[in-house]
Formats: sequence, C-alpha cells, structure tokens
Amino acid sequence: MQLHVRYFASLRDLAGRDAERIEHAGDAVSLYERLAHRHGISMPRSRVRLAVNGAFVAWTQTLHDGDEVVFLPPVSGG
Amino acid sequence: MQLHVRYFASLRDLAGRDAERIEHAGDAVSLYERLAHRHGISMPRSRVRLAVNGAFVAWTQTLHDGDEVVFLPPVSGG
Amino acid sequence: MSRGASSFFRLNDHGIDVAGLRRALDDRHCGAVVGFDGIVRDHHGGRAVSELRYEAYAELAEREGQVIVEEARAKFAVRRIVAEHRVGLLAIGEIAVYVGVAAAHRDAAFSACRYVIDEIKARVPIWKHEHYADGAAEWIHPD
Amino acid sequence: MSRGASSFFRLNDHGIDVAGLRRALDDRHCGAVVGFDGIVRDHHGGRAVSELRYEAYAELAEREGQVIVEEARAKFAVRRIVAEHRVGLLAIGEIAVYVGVAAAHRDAAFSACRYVIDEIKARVPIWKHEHYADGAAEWIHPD
Repeated sequence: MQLHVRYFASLRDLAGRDAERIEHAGDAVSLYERLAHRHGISMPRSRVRLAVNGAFVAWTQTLHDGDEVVFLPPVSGG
Repeated sequence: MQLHVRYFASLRDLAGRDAERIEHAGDAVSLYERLAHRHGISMPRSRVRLAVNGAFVAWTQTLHDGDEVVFLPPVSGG
Repeated sequence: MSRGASSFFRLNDHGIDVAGLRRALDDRHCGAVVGFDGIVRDHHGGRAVSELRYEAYAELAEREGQVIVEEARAKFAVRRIVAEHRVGLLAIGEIAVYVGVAAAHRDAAFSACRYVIDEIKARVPIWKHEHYADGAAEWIHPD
Repeated sequence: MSRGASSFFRLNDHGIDVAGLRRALDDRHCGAVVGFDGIVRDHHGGRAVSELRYEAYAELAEREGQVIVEEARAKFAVRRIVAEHRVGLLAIGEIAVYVGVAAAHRDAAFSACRYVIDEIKARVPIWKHEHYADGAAEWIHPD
C-alpha cells in the first residue's frame, strides 16, 4: 500500500522534508523503524505518538492504502 | 474619654449616620453593646470585627481618648 | 523602582482599566500571567439584580489589600501582582475587582491569583449593597 | 448561536488579540472570568532565548484543542471558554497562548482555565523551536 507520511519538529529536520510517499507492507511499528533508520531518527518509539488521518490512534491500528501517517514527537506548546 | 465611631454598610443604615463622637468610659465590648442598643443593631458581636485607628485589633484592645473606633460587619467585596 | 512598587492593591471609584493593569504586569522574565475579573452578575441567590454599590472603609481596605498582596509575594514565586477593587455604583457586567499576577511559571501565577482574590473577599473591609429588579436593596453580610 | 459556538480552541498565525478574546467571554450570567496568558520568556533552562518558533500539526491541533475545551465544559460549571495558540515566529514578550474562561463562580473558572492550559501543553501537537542568544536553536521535546 502507499502511505503519505508527514514530519514535524525535530523529525522533520532529521528527515529533511515535510512529507513523503512510501510503499509499505507492514504495520505502523515497522514503518517507524524503517523510516527512523532511513533518516537517522534516534527517538525511541515509546516517546512518539501515532496519528492516522488526523486522529491519534494506537500503534496497533491497521494501516490502509492512502492513509496519512504522522509520527508525533513529545509536544511543547504553551 | 472621647471616641470617634464610624459606621459602614448595614450598621451605617441602622445608625442613620456615618460617624459620631461619643464619651465612653469602658472597653470596646461595652461600647458596641451600648451603641447597638441605641441604634437597634441586632448583629451579634461575634460577627463583628473591631478596628481602631485604621487597623484590625482584638476586642480586648484598650481604647484611648481620641481613638477612631470602627465596628465592621462581615465583608462582601469581590 | 523598588521591587514592591510594581505590586499593589488599590480602590478604584471610576472604572477598572484591565488593559492598563495588564500592561503593568509586563516583564521579560515572566512566562505566565493569570488574571481574575470579578463581574457584576444579573442575579444572586435567585433574585434578579439591577445594580450594585460597593462601600469600603478605604484606609483599612487599602492597607489590608496591600498586606494580602505582600503575603502572596512571600508565599508564591511570583514577580508582580496588581489588584483593584471598585467602590461606588456598578451596573451589571461591570468589573468589580481585578487581580493580575505575573510569574515565571503558571503554577505560582494561578496559586497567587487565587490566594489574593480569596483573601480579598474574606478580609478586606468592602461591602456590597445589592439593588434588585423589584426595587428592594440589601447589604450582603455573609455568615 | 449554539451553546458550543461561544467556546473554541484555534491556532493563530498573526498575533493573539487578548482584548478581543476577552470580549467574547462577556456574559450577563457570569461573575468570574479567569484568563491565562502564556508569554515568551527571555530565558529557558538557564539559556538566554532570543525568539521562538511554534510549529503545529494544524488539523489535529485544532481538533484536540476543541476536545479539551469540551472536556472542560463537561467537567466544570463554566459557560464560555476561548483559547488560542500562536504558530510561527514569536519575539520575547509576545503571547504564545491565551485561555479565557467565564463562569458564574470563580472556583469553576480557575479550575477550568488550569485544566485547559495543562491539557494543551500535554496533548496538543504543537512544538517549540527555541532560538538562543548564542545563535543555536533547539526543538523542545519534554521527557
């Protein structure tokens, strides 16, 4: 399936891009591990929240073709 | 001794005046009882705070000639 | 200007300028400002209120208010506290009291603001004379 | 206007108008307004800060912010809540976030204001990029 991945904050800086399209056959956990390795992202997944199609979801969420996937590092608004 | 007594809020309405000068030989407790009787003030002294010369004081405070004495009903600012 | 000069409690007989008081809290070291506005409501205890009058024992009110502000500055890590309380006749919707606190962090700002308004209500010699829609009026002397 | 329309969380990319937001809280039934301003400080963790940039995952930030506002309205006896958070570049002293709450009584107003700002900081996908006086810059990702 093709996924649309968006990056924010330090993950965007490391990835060197706001977003990318990627072919991926596995789940969100394997997607994070794959992209973290590709972009040199060292943040452990335990510190990252997952959002799919604009909503927070659990890491066990099944991904579907065309999903927008966002890996959210710890927030610092306010 | 001569004392200057000031009234506020419901006590002012009952006394029908902002202030009065009064000759008094006793303490603040007897002064309150005397003036409450004179002006038909029914508020028990336990609900009233005493101020002398612009500062809160205990009812045991000794009064002196020329003191400004204020009987303060429960406050309701804010 | 001394540290104390930037914090105050005072009575106001003409109208509270919240924006002006808020500007007095500006401070490059502060990350948090908490403000409380007490406003004249249109009802109290089930009765329709038409307007209010606040009366103060002014000398003691300002002295006690300043004591409260200094207590809050001693108890909480805050930099500036400004507080004003109206006296005189107020319409529905007018601001009766404003307390603003500037601090490095929000926890102290919230705590100090709450402390100051609670203590003002409990201790400062100001009395509310409520005027009701039915023409009656009453001094409020809480139990 | 529906009851909900008077309460909101939204992002702001140009400057928070606290006076305008405060006017949106006016309500004849409310006796208490508590406001929180979060302000860009000139230091953080011992380092001199020169400016900040806030970045948001906008769609989710506005959705999550609105969820928080509705949670606060369900938990506390408040009538209106308005909240805005800046994105983009901010100078020292600028307002980064404002939360205002109007309620009949101050206890609920304080509690709801505190709840909303605490939850915004914990949950809304907004990130702070701090620029330091020495030229360095860093994304803040709290543990």
